Amino acid sequence: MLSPLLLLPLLAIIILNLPIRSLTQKLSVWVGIGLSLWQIVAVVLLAMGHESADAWGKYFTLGLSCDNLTLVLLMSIGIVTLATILVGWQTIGGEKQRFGFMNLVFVAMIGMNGTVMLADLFSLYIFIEVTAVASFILIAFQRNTNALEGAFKYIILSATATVMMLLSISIILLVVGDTSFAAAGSAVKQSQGNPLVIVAIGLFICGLLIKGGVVPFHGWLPAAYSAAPAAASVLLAGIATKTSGIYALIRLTTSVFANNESVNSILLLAGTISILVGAFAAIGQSDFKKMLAYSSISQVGYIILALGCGTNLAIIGAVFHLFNHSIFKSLLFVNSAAVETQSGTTDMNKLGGLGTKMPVTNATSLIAFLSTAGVPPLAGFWSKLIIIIALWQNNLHTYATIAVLASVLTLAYLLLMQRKVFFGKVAEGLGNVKEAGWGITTAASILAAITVGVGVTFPWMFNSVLMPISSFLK
Amino acid sequence: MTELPQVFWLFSIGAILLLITGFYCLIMTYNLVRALIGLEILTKSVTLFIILVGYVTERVALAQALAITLIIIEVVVIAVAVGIVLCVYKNIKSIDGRLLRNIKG
Amino acid sequence: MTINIILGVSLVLAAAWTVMTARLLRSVIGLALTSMILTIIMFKLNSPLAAVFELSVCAGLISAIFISCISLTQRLTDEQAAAKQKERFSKFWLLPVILVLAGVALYQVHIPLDFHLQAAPSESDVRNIIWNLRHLDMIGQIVILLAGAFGVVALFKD
Amino acid sequence: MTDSFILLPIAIPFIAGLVVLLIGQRIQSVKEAIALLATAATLGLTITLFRENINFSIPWTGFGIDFALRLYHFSAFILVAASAFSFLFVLYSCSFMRNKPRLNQFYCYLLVTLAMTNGAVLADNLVLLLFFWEGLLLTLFGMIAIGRPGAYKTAIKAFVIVGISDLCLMMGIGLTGHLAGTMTISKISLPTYSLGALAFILMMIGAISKAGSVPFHTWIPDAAVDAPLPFMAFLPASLEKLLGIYLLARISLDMFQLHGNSRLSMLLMTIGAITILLAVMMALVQKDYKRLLSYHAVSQVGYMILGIGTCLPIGIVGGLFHMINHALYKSCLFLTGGSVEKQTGTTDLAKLGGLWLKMPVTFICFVIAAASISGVPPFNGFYSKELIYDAALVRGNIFYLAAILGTFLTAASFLKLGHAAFLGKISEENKNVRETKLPMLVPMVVIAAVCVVFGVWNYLPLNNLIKPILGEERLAGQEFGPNSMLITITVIVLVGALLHHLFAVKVSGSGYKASDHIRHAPFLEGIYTKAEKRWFDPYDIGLKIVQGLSRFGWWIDRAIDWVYEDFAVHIATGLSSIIKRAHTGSYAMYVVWSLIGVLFVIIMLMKSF
Repeated sequence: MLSPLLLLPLLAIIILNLPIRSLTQKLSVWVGIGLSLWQIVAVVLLAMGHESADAWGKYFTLGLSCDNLTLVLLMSIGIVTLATILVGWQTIGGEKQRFGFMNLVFVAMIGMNGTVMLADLFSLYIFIEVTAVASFILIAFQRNTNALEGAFKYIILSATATVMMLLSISIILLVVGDTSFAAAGSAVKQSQGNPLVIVAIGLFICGLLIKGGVVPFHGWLPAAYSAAPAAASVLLAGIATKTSGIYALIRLTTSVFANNESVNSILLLAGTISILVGAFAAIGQSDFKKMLAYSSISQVGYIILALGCGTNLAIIGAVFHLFNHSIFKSLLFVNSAAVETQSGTTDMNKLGGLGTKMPVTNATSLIAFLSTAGVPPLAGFWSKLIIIIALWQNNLHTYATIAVLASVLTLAYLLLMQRKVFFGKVAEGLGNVKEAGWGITTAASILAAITVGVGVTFPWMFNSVLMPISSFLK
Repeated sequence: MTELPQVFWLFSIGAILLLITGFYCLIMTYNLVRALIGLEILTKSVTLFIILVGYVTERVALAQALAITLIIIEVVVIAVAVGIVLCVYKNIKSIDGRLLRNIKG
Repeated sequence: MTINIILGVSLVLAAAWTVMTARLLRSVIGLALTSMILTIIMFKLNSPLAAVFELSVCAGLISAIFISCISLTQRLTDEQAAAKQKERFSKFWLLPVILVLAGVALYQVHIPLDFHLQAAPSESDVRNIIWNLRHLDMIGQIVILLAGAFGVVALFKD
Repeated sequence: MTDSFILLPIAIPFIAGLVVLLIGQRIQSVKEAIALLATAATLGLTITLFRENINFSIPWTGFGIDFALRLYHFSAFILVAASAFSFLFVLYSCSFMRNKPRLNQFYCYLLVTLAMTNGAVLADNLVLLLFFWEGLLLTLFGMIAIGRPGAYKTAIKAFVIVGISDLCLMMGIGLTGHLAGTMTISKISLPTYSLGALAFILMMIGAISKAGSVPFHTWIPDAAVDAPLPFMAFLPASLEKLLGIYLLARISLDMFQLHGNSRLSMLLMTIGAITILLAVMMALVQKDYKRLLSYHAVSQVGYMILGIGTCLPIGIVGGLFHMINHALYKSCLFLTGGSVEKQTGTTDLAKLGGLWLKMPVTFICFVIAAASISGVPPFNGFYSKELIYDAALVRGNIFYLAAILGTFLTAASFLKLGHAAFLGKISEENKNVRETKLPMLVPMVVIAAVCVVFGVWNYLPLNNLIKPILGEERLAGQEFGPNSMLITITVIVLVGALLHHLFAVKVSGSGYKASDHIRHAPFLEGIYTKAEKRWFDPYDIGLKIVQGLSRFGWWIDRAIDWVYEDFAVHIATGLSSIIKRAHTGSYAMYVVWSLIGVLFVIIMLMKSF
């Protein structure tokens, strides 16, 4: 069941690009929807333990591995990809363009699926880079100057991160002669205090922090998220950078660095700074998407903070928040896509009163905003609660307090957004705005339903879904 | 084999100096193409380091495999980056990095 | 050992020249030169296959990409180049200083290399490693090449 | 019978309540039918469940907070009682509430209240208990608020008073859970010193305020005027007593190791004695049928608290027996009040009188219930009070004195009420009054009949319902036969009350004014006047203090407002603009940040390794 997650999208790309374009161009969207739905189903089957479903997985083992963390990530990749495809269908004009877009989404999908299933540092680098290259092109897809600027910044910073990660990998190769996670883990364990290994750890963490957009490594993020085409920013903010940066960090801190205390203290610090800088920067934004980008930095800070706490509960909270964030942040970006396509601008000072014109967008945005700010009983509340409880239990009272206070800031800037965009009087020139097309509203409704559903069923989820996640922590 | 550490340290210094050069180029220049050249220099440094590690640890084959993969990936990245630079030039008739500061704050 | 030192120094010199020269074209040539020196070093370090790749792809393909890019974008006259050279020197004189200082400083540091290797001696054939042991990486390469192709299509089509 | 059946007493009324809420205003009979069916089904179910012992638990939120329910004889007994009362009140309401506005809300609240009560009684987890308890607060608020226009004020008063005591309960639960290390009620057994005593007091406040003890009672007389009458019979008179005393009994018997001769026991008995006397004094001088009854609803709680507070088996048995007796006769009394109100359109005693010929069934029911509440043998109220007297006498004469004085005053006030409402001359407006309709009579008669049965054959409820709650080892084979000395004293006191009434009627000229000499007694007059102006109502005292503080608070509020509106905003925008200015948009700058970050990280790692 694992290798098809890589090979099927690859097969889809190859078949779609056979010289029968006139036919495949029309099919590409449906193939995309089919692939993402299949991925969701496959994850559910895997989670329920249908090993027998792995009929042709055994012919291509590819050294892939799968645990509960992987499943969570695969699930969110499937969901967000589905939303991206639906939004892309609506927002990207021209069949040819859409075809190119779908191809790139498939590439990104392979990259992300690979990233979460492999167990080797060098392969990790390769698949992160696959995701990144697809993201560069997706950002620059419509070739307007701002998007190119965002893409170029992303390339430079991402290449810097790559260099750091590769240096780190080669140092680990020098120490143990292999690049698998297990080998790297033993290197870290056996050579405590070796300056080379310390440098390797530091470089790898920093590389991943750049990829994940954590302060102070986040410079590329606001530009890339805000300038990307609507559909691309859903994918990028929702899952792409989270998989390549944050997931990898979770994986490495748990299986390679094995909750090293010095690493944890750095993560705590970086997380807190991210939360605060992201939240304060978001307050001052007038651009809808840029505000969401900074909010993303702030929310990623919570994940990093929980990771730095290091207890099992904290890591469950981190994974849960990662999942929730991928859902509600892509939902917010879907809403921004709706606003952008219907009103032609994302400048919040020019928007206003869209709530009555776009009821679905308004309602789903409200759900996403409340979930992001951590209002019960939505999903975001529970993950933040778990993180804060974990911090408190681990006697990190200052960090817990900051985390709580920062959610007030989150509430503030998102409320500001909601008020400026959706409430109040209809702004000038927006009298004829209508609800966005069904692709966008479908995506928004699905994501909102997931956020509410996860939140409401949390008491059940906690024991039956969330606690088992910790099984990957041995 | 007493000179193994010496060779390692010599070329390590070379790789580190390449890193410095690459980052210097990346930070100090405004020209977008030059920034990409800086990235190339950084990549070369890493390639050298991996090959060197393979040589020192007698895992030449593995190191070569990694280096080849790395080279292929970098060429793709550079190709995409050059494509973006060309698009920028098409839009604003310049490849000055200082003009690419519209998204700030 | 002497030849190694010469190679190392010339590698750094070529890289520094690449960065410091005013004309982009010369810069690209400098990059190709750096690549060639790196190729020789790789040969010396028993890595012929990677060296061939480095030579063909980095010295060849990437230079070609850069040169086509430069020819599509920038045309400098000689005077402009001379003016630029001056301007650059005022900004880049620091680089050789830093390089020399760093080189000297690093030469003094001694890092012990007495790790004992845990992993068993690995496969010695590069092709075997690429095709049989690291086929996940192969898939990654294939996909990234596809991505590059899509990127070129997306960015260059009109 | 599977264990999950235990969910039905909660689920059936709750779902029925929601369904009723959705039904439009005009379709009355459907709503009534649903409410009747739901309560009847619940009653049937609880009766079939009566002999069962069920422990039901599903994981709920983690952290030791499970959705745990426990059915055993005590909770089963309360369940049956609550369901039976609900059924009768719905039956009564079918006639009484007809054509009143907001019926769907009324039935919804009524059914949800039943569901929440059942949930709270069954809950075997403190947090779950709290969950249902707070649910009751909401329905209480809703019930009062749908009364006559202007009832909002009373509703808010009730909400504040009950809310504050619920807060105490919440803190108590938190403290108890912390001390016991578990939230499962059946596993808790805490000693009552230092923090344990505090936890007990906090939980006790929650319990007795639900039961309506002094000083948490002041909303009840107000609500009696404002809220729909079945609500009064339903909540303050029966269900809340059941629930409050149930919780009090649980905490004193199971959850805390409460001993006689302890200060906590003394505290409980004192609260009980004060509640009896204060409320009955107020009841005596009321001139309104419903208000008079509502003060008695407070007063009788005192007996229950006194009984349980004695910590003697006989006292506890008496308290619990009084709980069920009280629920019976007090709801019966309220129902008679409702009948009178429905037929004559008023509950002002000045306008009533001579109704006994016009409404004979109501009058008989009233007489039985009044005799019962006054403790006239052989009605049920007498037997439960007699047990409490017995226990109080053991613990101190002063408590016995308070109890017997309370009985005297109760009897006096009911003689006055009966005289004023049913005897004497009939007024002009009430000439054509007729007996109430059957659906309203049935509940009254049934309850009155149960009063008689529980009185004459008092060993039936005692042996089958009350004694198993304490368990054999606690009772230690004690038998509670009637104490002839106490009976004699009681009878003397009652005869004294009758004589006093006759004397007072002779002096003042009418039953309506029978208590005027007490009202205008030299010392009491001032107190009564002040009490009528609500000088002693903690809620109103609180309100005055709050008003006094409000001016001061206004300045503080301005300051806080400044902190929120200006200071915080300035800080936030200032930081925000600094951060924004730092993002210059230059990729080189961002690379520099990253490199500095790397250096910092590596240095930190080097240092701490």
